[in-house]
Amino acid sequence: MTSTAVEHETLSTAQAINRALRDAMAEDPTVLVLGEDVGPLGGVFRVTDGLTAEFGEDRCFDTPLAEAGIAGFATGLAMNGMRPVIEMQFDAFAYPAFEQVVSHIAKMRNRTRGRVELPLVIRIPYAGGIGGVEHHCDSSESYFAHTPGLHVVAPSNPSDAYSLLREAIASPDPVVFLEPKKLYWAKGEVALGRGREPGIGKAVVRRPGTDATLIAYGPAVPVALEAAEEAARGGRSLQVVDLRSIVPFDDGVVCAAVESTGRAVVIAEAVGFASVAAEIAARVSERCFHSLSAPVRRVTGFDIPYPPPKLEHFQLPSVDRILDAVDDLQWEDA
Amino acid sequence: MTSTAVEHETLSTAQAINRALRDAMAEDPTVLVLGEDVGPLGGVFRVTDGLTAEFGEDRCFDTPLAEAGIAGFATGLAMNGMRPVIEMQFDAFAYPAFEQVVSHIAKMRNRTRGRVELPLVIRIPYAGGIGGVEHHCDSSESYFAHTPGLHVVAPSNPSDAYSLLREAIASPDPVVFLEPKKLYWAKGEVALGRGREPGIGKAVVRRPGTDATLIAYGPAVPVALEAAEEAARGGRSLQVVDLRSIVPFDDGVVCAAVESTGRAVVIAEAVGFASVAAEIAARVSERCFHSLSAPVRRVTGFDIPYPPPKLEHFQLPSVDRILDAVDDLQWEDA
Amino acid sequence: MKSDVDRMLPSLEPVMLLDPDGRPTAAGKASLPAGEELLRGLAGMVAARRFNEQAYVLVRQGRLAVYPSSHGQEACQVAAAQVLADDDWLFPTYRDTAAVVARGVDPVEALGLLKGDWHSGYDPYERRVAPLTTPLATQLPHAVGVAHAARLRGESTVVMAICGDGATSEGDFHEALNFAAVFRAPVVFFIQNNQYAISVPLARQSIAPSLAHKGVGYGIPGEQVDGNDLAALLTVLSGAVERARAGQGPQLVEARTYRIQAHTNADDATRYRTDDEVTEWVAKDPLVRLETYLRAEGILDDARAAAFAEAAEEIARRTRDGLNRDVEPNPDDLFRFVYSRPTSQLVDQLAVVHDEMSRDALSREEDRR
Amino acid sequence: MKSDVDRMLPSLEPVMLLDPDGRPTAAGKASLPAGEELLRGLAGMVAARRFNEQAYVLVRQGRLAVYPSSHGQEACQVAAAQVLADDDWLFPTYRDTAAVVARGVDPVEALGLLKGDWHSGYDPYERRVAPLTTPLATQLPHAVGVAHAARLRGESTVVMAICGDGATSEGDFHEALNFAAVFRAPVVFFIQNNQYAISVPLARQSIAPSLAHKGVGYGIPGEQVDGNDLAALLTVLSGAVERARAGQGPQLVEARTYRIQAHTNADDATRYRTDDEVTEWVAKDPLVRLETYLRAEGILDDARAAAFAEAAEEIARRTRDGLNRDVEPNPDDLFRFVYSRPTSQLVDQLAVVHDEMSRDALSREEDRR
Ligand SMILES: Cc1ncc(C[n+]2csc(CCOP(=O)(O)OP(=O)(O)O)c2C)c(N)n1
Ligand SMILES: Cc1ncc(C[n+]2csc(CCOP(=O)(O)OP(=O)(O)O)c2C)c(N)n1
Ligand SMILES: [Mg+2]
Ligand SMILES: [Mg+2]
Repeated sequence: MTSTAVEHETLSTAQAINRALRDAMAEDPTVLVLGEDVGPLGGVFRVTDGLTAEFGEDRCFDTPLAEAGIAGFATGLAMNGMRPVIEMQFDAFAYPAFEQVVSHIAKMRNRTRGRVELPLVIRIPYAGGIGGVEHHCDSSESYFAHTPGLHVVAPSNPSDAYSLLREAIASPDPVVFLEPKKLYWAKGEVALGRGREPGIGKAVVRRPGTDATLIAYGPAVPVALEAAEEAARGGRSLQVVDLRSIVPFDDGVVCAAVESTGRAVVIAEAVGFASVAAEIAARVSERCFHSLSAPVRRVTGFDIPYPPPKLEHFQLPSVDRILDAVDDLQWEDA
Repeated sequence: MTSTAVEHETLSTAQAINRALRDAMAEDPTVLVLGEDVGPLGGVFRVTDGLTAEFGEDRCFDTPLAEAGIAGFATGLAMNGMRPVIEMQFDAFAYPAFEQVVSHIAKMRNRTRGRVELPLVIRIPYAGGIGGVEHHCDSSESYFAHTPGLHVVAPSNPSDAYSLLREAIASPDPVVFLEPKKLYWAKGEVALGRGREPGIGKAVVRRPGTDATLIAYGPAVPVALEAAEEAARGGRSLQVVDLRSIVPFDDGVVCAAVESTGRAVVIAEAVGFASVAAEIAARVSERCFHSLSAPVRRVTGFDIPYPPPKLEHFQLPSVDRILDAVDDLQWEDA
Repeated sequence: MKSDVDRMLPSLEPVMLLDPDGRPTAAGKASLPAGEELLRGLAGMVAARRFNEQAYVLVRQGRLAVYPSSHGQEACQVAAAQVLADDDWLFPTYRDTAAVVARGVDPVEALGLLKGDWHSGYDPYERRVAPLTTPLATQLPHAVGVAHAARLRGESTVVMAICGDGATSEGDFHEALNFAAVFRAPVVFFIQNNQYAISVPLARQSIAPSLAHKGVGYGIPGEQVDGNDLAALLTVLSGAVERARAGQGPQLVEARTYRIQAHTNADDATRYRTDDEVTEWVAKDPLVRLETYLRAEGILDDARAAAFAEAAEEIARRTRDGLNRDVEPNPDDLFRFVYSRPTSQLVDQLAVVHDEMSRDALSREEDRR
Repeated sequence: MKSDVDRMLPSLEPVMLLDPDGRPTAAGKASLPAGEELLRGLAGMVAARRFNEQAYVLVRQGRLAVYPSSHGQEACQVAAAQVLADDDWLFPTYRDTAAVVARGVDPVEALGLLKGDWHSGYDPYERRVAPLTTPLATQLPHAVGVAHAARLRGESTVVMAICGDGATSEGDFHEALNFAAVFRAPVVFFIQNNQYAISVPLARQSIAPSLAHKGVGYGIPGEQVDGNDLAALLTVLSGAVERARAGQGPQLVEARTYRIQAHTNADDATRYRTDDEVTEWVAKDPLVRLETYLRAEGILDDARAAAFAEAAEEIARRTRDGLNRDVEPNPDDLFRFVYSRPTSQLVDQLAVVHDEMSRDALSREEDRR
């Protein structure tokens, strides 16, 4: 995309997503928004606020309370000319739809040799840090990222939330769109319009640095940036890579970054075992083997169910925990 | 367990599992076997053959056709004094039960501060290599292994199938018991009785070797052993580790093995991305960093839906593919 | 066949024994629960209403993470608990803390989940109350399993499994009812139809003649009852419990009621319903209805009413005191209950937390010096 | 209300227009489909029976990976296809290849999944037939979505969604029916109740008066029909299709039929049912019944019957020839359709396969030298 005059607005992540839905619906009459409470209420996070009023009940509507039904119904809509955007009210409430997502949405294109495409977006308010009770704070990306046929995207700021969602809706492939709940209220400058670079599948270096590379996505990115800031005060220069898209995975940017510093910490809120963070650590360890001065460290959620509100701070990757991991990277001068 | 006189029998994996169920049911009247077609038919693989006849309809019985229902019903049985062993007819048909497995079975103990234990086994005929059509050959271990609260076990031979299942049934924790379908008909010597060592959570070195370590579990183990045999003919000595249990994971045996050779290949049938194999590669790369002479390689399923019967050989880790990976381990003398 | 089907279809109108003005209906005139039962129910409702108010104050004060109100549904929740014997089981949803308290669970423990210091505050075995369940309808198959296990042992346990109108749309509702029917499990499925699933009105959830009409599709008798009429609820639910206990299998009861407050403190109900609608239902208040009747009949006097209010106040006090006590959260708990024995990985991970904490403490100490 | 409920409840006995001996019942005497429709149906059933036989031979010869038989269910499968217009959609299960072929899909392509060279052999858009679906009941919500999308565009498409008796126990069945009801989606849910889910008899699956009684719980009319009576099936299904097309919403039709052969070639039906039971159902053969009637009425003569047999033979021949042709499996296909554009990871992984293949070819060449 060449640089043209681009409209900008300062929006929270929730507003940016709402705006992306509105703009996509206005542009393409086949875009439908559906799910539990997404109609008149505007969703429990108000992300779909005003869409029913603006586009009518046929375009943004409440469904019966059944996640497999929503995902399966959307599959049919997408098979027949629509571009449904469905909302799973909270991460763990997407699990009843697992069969539909994994065996149908992910596989329809492949099963039919590309004849049936499913341009469908599954929006999931995602991850923790908001003091939610059980089942309201799961990080479910690894389940989806492990399933071929799905794109899995996790923005870390309002601008990416807007542009990645615009692209997800326009994509012929099904996209699991993970919305970090704790960033819903974070504001930022958003470039409006479709086709903003970088697109889905591209990671970016959010902060340059020379001593070690922090690799993060979604809600972990702001924490990584904070850690880098803090480290800088202590004289250590940390680079921060924001994946943006888990699938497709950007090996190029990630490996180049790690090779440039020779040290890496992977940060993710999800349980660590058999996770996306494990994948990143394994890939980086394999591909950058000879550039690595220290083992790749992971700072992830522990291998426990997401804690209740009063204990969640123990589970979340924190600046201190990230800096501890950095300190661990076998610095010869330490 | 000290060595006492142990009864042995030569059984296929399917027979060994059947025998484990029978012995457990005979010993403990609270053990129940339930699922689709497990009653008079004896299951589509005949694993539950004869149990209804021997123990009656109350102990081994068919349920309505609903996997979430089966898992949820078994949860209730386990909450109320029973030890249910449920069968999911094929791997992909466990997905409708995902919510029950992930949000309830895995979390009940934790949610109730240990007050409600769920001694429950989820048997899943698992993985490919049998020419099955779509949805009949998935390798779903990564979904379960990523979920805290579940034990995940995958035997590679009849003897482990028997002893691990006996232990799984006796365990106070829920166990996902993955039965490699292609090994159902493989025969071997089985030591009967409960409490055989090594138990759940213990990996074993199946074959000693000095040049590199192959790490595998379930259906990949026989292939790894074959590869080691083949490599030996070419003069290379490969060690083979059989995990047996994915969760709990045996860091001790795995790391000691890799450190002893300095090279490792992880082998698994499942899709590689964000998988158990990724976890193993990441762990080994981190923990054995200074012992490694080459990056840890993975031989896994590609990141594609499981292929139709006529193409599945492209997806399955083969002896050749393993040996290619071994050849890649940067041998100085090459 | 025809008579079988008829037996399973609900009455055309919800069973009502006391009308909204507290006067016995024709059916009520024919038979009402004993005065003592009704008094017990009233006491429970008074306590529930007060408990609910207290919880609302606590959530505003930040002592609860979230609170789903039971205001307006007290008759349903109290009746569901009251009809059970000690050996029976109750399976509540997140909204049913009032039922849980009515069942005898300590009110502070009943609020454990919503307080945010643990997922389930009480020991489910102590009063035979399953943990509050949030994922909708998922507790229903558990209820069937618990009932079936009891039946296999020859016990006479009945299980009361509660869900909302919205939850009936979930697949787990369907699977649970069918399992119960096929295994003749002694379960009473009790739908509190409060007209909304968060913002979604019943008409967008189902166009069935009633939710109770779902029963016949499983071979289960269905019944509708006025959910603001404690007398009717006690009659219908205890009938269902006793038939289940007698081996006649599961039943489906739909209570028509209304959620007077917003879905939770975080919800804004003005976005999806009118004040008029709420006002209309406030007029059908289950407490007022029963109290009016009991006073008219001379069953309730001022002294007794004052005693109920005082007992309710005592529960509120206990709740308040308990929730205002801060418990230092202990991270060990996060690792202790995942498995019967922690894996080596969990041991290592807890050590990380301990290490962080001791370094933190050290640096706090250094700061102080 | 009462009349609404009555309208939704099925007749007590399945609708039958021709009795097992091919004689019109009272209802059949009142009205039967036109002779040409019945002849078309018979032709379809003769073809289906022959196709099924051929598939059985092919599976024994190893040309098919697996084959779920439709023997005995031809009337259901042919009628389901026959009542649809070109713009309608058919959503079949794994067992419904005969319906798929009756809808006009090439028989070789219809067997693609079962042959094992790809998951779906045909282009679903060509004849508006969804891919054969194996995970039970999961295609039903898809069918509702397809119907709703058409309705949003003002098209008059109707969707015929098939499932088995066993599949009605799945949560997706429930959710799909409810969605269809709430959105008034033009879907005919057609249950082929063949009495078994693999080995599990209907009585262990459901104790409802009939599966059609599930309709009322969603506000959907339910009907039962004799599944071996093509005339009744055409009448009931085309009525349902036309009502759906007219905007009256979804309907539920249960056909009582029987799976004469084992579940698939891999199954051993003697383990769970008696020969007597099978014999009893063989006597109700849908082909014989219709042929008897048509001959008795002089609608069918030998020439026409021979033409049907010849057309069926032609389908069998095409099926045989097509399946006996070996297609070299191409691994590129495995990577090409996962996404609209392969990820860089898939490009790398395919390169691995290509590299292996070229090295294999090389070493084979070396061996030859
Ligand atoms: C599986 C699942 N999906 C979504 C939610 C989010 N959610 C919580 S309460 C609720 C509405 C439930 O309505 P209803 O069943 O009528 O119960 P009520 O709240 O009215 O008591 C929703 C959608 C959930 N808890 N579980
Ligand atoms: C979700 C799911 N669970 C289990 C299976 C395995 N399975 C294949 S066919 C079958 C029985 C289906 O019975 P029914 O619905 O009556 O159809 P029929 O085979 O009789 O046509 C089962 C259990 C499956 N395909 N999908
Ligand atoms: Mg409700
Ligand atoms: Mg059947």
